[in-house]
Amino acid sequence: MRTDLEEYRARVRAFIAEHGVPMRGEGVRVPADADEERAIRRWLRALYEAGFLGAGWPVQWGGRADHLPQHDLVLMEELIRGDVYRPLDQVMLASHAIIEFGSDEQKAQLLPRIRGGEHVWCQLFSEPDVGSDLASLRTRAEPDGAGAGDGDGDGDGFTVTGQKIWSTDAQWADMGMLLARTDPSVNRHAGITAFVIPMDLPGIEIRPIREMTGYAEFCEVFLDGVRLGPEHVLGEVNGGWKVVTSGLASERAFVGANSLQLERMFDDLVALARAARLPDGTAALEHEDTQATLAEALARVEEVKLIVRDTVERILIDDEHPSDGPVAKLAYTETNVALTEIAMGIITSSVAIDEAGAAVADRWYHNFLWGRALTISGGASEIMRGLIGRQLLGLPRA
Amino acid sequence: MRTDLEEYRARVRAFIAEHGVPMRGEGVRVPADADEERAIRRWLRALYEAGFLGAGWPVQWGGRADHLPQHDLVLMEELIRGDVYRPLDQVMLASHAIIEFGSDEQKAQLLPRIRGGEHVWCQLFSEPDVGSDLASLRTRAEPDGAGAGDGDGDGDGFTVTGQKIWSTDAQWADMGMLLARTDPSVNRHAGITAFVIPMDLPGIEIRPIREMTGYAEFCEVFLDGVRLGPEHVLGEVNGGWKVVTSGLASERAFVGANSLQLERMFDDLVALARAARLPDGTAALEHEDTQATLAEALARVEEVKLIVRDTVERILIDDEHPSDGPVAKLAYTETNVALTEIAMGIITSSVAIDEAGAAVADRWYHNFLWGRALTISGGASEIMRGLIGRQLLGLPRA
Amino acid sequence: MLTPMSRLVRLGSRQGTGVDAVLTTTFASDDIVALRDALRGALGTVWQELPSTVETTWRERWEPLAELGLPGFCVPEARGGFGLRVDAAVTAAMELGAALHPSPFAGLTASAHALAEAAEAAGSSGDPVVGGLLDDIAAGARICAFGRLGPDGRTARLVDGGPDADALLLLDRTRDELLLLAGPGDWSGEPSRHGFDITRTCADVTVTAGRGQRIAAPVHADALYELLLAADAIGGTQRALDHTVAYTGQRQAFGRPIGGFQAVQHRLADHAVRVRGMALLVHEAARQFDAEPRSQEQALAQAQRVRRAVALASLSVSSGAGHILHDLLQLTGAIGFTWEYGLHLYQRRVHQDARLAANPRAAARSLADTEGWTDAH
Amino acid sequence: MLTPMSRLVRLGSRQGTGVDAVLTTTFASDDIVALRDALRGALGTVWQELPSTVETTWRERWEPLAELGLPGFCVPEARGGFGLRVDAAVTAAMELGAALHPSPFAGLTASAHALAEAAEAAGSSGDPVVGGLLDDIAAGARICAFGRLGPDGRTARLVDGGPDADALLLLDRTRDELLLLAGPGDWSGEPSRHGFDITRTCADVTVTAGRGQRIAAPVHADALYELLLAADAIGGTQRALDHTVAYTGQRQAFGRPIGGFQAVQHRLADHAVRVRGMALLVHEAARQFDAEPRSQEQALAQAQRVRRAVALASLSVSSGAGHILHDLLQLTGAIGFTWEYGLHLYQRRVHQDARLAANPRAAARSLADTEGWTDAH
Repeated sequence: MRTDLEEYRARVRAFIAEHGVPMRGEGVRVPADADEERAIRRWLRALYEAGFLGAGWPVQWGGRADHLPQHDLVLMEELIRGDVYRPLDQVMLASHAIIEFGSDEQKAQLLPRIRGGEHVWCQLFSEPDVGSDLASLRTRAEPDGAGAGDGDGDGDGFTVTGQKIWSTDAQWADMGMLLARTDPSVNRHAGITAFVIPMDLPGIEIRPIREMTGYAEFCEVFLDGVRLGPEHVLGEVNGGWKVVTSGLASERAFVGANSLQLERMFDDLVALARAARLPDGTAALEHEDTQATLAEALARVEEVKLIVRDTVERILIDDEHPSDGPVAKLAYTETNVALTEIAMGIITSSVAIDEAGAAVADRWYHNFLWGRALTISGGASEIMRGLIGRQLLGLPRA
Repeated sequence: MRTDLEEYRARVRAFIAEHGVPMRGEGVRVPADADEERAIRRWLRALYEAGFLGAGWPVQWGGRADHLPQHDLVLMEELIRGDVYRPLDQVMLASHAIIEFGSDEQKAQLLPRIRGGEHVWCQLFSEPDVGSDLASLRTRAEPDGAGAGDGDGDGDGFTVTGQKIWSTDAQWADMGMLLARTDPSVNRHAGITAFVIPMDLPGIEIRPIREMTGYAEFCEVFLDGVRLGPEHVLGEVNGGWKVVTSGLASERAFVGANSLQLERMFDDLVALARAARLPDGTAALEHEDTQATLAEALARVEEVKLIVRDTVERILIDDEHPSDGPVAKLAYTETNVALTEIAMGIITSSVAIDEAGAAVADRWYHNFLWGRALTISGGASEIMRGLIGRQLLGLPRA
Repeated sequence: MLTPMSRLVRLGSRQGTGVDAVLTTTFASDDIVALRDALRGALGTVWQELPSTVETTWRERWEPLAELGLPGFCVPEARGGFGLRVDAAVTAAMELGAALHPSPFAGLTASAHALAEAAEAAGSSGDPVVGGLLDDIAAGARICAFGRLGPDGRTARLVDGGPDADALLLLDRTRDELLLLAGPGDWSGEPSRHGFDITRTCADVTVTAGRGQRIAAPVHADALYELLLAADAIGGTQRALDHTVAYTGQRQAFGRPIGGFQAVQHRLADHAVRVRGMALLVHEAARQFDAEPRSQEQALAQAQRVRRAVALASLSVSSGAGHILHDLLQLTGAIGFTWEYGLHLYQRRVHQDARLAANPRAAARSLADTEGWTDAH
Repeated sequence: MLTPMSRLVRLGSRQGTGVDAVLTTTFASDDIVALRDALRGALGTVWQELPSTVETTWRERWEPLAELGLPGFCVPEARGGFGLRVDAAVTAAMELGAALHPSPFAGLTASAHALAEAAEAAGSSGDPVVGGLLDDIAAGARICAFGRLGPDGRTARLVDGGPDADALLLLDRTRDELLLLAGPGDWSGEPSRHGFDITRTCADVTVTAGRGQRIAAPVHADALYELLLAADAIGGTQRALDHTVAYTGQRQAFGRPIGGFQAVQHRLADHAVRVRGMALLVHEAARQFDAEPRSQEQALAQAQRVRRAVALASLSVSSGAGHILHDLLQLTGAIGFTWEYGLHLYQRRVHQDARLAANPRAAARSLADTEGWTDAH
């Protein structure tokens, strides 16, 4: 088994070396230009074709009978190690949701296009007044005619009006998974429906948002009287909350890859301390205070690696505790931020960075700002602490 | 003016050198034995007689016309510097409340006994189920007969039943200031009355609580059918909340002394680092990591000193912001805790403490545990942060 | 009582809430679970109730614990032990820490390991003093404490159990040797400076002139000692955290349980994450001992891995546990400040666990070495 | 525009809430209040709105600011300045930092101070180059940047304003001298590595061979530079904090303003306390400059006090401000993550403020010296 995995890893590594498209920076995924976009789509298709992506899907839709969840972890680790484009999680979330909730027609129409690199997906979840509290979303999908709201959706269309925000990849996505309120009369979670929609429908306007990192990974998406048919509904009308919560959990097996990411960052921290020249000409790493800071940081990194490993092992035997994901996310993202703050302290305390460390310092500047994306998106740290408080510690809702 | 204060300081210092009773440890105030108790009472009386304590009282009750609030600050600083018994804050709170709310008879009867060292006071405020939320107290003072609850108190007595806790000095106090609920039918704050009661009344039972420091400074006080007359009411019936909130603020001028306390602790920290031997035989202070930790700590201490100085200056010109007290308390007590944690790290990292540092290490052990008394009592840090959030930052109630 | 390693099972019921669920996020074998449960039974541990007094008669009740195999987890099977079952030793140390047990378990285990390795090396012609001591330790009849000899070769600071032990093993790191003091007359102890942790006894020890015999130090004795100290601390911290969680879930203020306030709940969540990480580091370090090296090179590499893993666990626990316990005191408010409540006993004990190993600094320095940072220029 | 020190008044209305009230907890004289208000007017500062773009045409609008006296706060009155009004310089630096102003104000002030002191020392026979430069600086016609010469005596790393300045003053700390480069041809700048702070320009500078003239360094120039960098950072941090407080008081989630959640409110309270402490340290350091020494001994003692006070302020701000700003980004959530929102501009700028002085480490080392810890043995 271990040998099989090592053999699998070798194959992945060779494949990446041959076909991989290099990343421009941590968290940067929107193509710089049309050439890069073509390259990325080709690369994604190649990953599916080689059976590295989508291997866990039902065999009918291209999955492999010999797929192991461990393979996903190996794949992601090697993608990180190789510094190449990682599969867009929106696409993976969409695949998961379509497989789980889609009609046969939807599966037949959408899944092959994902495999072909033809459909890049985005999520249309967050709204300007809706941050961590997704259930309060206000975008309306008004059902048409007499059958409106009877829940069967047959023959009913919808008119969507509202505004979405923080939609990663929306500026080049072909498809979007949309959450909208179809029944405003019921409880917050109950009246929400999930839709799968082409992003070129009339009435959709997309504006990229420039982030503080300088990149534009997120978009605002304006929906103004967008007409949807019943074929766009994913799952049941007013059953969208189930779709989204299931979808959010599907990334879980990849959590293990964070561990590698953190290890690489720690190596970068040491490299930075080695390259950072203090006013007296010595390197920061030569000094006991820097070493003490690094030692504490290393212990924290190793804690997170073990938490993540433990979590992955449990995911692999399908025996998670509900708090495992929040624990791993909080530990990973907050430790990541702590490392970036240490790096900033090393940089500010130095008068120069040796030639060898210049690229490292640039990465740290980017990661310093990008680190906040990780502690805010996908459930802010404050939300994670509340989940841990309730689900692991059994404390009452705050 | 500055010269006057320096002259005042010199007088205080000489007086302390001659009469002061040494402290056994930070926060330790209950006499070890009858001899020490006599000494403490003598010492308190001497401070009043010399005009160092009670100088701010109305002249009629022994105050001095030439009293300046700055004198109180100088006095407290010198008491700390001299490591001698500090006036019990319960006594000062009681004086303040009696002067502010007491009847002429109460003033005539109680104030001279405070000056004479005859009356040591305690507070009977907290209850087992009442921590930071004082307004939820449950000890009942049931008014007697027909006039009950008419609010004039004339001729009405009360029967008190309940349990108090965390009463500092109750085991040797002569008098207590009691808060009890006289009207359970109204809003939490509205139905509470303040009483001044002799601690030897029938029905009062006092049990000292051993603290984690090993000392017993706090007591449980059981009140079982204790009979009080109208002469025991301080201020108005059901007007106790005003008394207690006024009383809590009266300590304010002494906040400045904390600054000196912190400065002394920092000196102790350096002394500890000098005396702590690492496994290789070097002193902790020789190492850059220790020096870096100390430098950060010193900056924090200096911040607090300036916050406190700023606060005192405003108190002295009677122009406080409501958040000033909470800011100073939070800054002082949390920095104090941070220093104790640094000290513990120095101690654990060492294999021995040089002879010269042995007493210092013992002080740190005590202060480490005692530090938590400061962040819990008199308004826990969590309460302080809420007050600052609302009163300084204008944020809504959490 | 320990059976060979068998299929992986979970420790306890993970679906339960509370911090015991944090402990139980680690995979463990059947026999480790059985050991843990047996120890809790023998020690009378009720997980969410803290002991508020210190046991003083532990020696009288030590034999039944020794029968569970406690002194022999790191003793070769040929000498009546379980091999090098550091996982079992760590589990036991955590339970003893959680129970505030007064025995010098970390030092006892390191001593038994070192004595047995020495006896093994000597073969059947081995020293009868060592053999006799080993037998008595296994039977629970004698207690051997462990310490580190200072540069003067005569004194050892901070020997846990030093005042009452029957024998003493002192590591001389400059010579990779151990000094065995097999009888109480062989040393004198000065416990006066070490009264902060009142759950155990500790002394600065001076070797009586001319006494003691030198034996070769096995590679793992010191690391084992340090790791078990960290295990002791994390066991106590877990229990104190679990207790505090239960307390804040029930204690009311401002009309609701204080555990429902974010100021309390979020800090407890952070502590739970840290405690989980620290416990995992301790278990991971135990795992590193278990790999059986096949060559000299492998043995060197393994020793390095062990050193690194132990330093990581020690650094993490010694710098984190005390801070967490101090915050638990804050979160339990005035009641936690009382002697009777017992939280402070854990605070005192984790302090001493760190101090016995001169941590966190020693571990940080050790890491700086193993990571090659001290060669920077 | 500055009048002599007069009775103490408060800055602004203290009874107001918001973090501006934190700033205003310090006593300040009338003229400082007037200066602050004039600057806010001239800079167009609306306290709770952050600038989201960087001004690029500041040089064109520099003269009106120079007319307010900005370059002359630390220039002797005989040379057309205000004496050594470090309090005014600090106030101006805070306002410029809060406004993200692109000028190299800290270095300009330190330069003007140093040049004027040199001119004073030389008397009326002083160097016409220095005199002319001083006049132009006072008039706002020229900008002189400040830097620290490296050990090679030819390069100066991290010169704020280096790419665009009209003149450069480089401190040679090994010789207590300054190297004046009075014309742009006297040096070349390499700004490529210093683009993180996009509100100002910075370059590594190489002195053109044979150029520059040496003048004696006054005692306070370097400390002044470092303090004004800290003032710049704390000014920006205060404004970002104030803005975030306002945002959290209005932004709704889960049915109420997020500032009403303890997880947000308590952190903001802690930040407000820290920011108050840091600001007070900066003001206190300014006060230490102002004492006029009467003797050589007093001058030495004062220089030591100044050095200590500046190190304290620098250490505190450089290690604290960046962390607070990073948490403010967290508390403003996704909106704060956008470029347009502008919070990141402060994050970038306080980073650079620390870096220009090689802090926090340099300040910590300096304190270790002044406190005598480095003599420990």
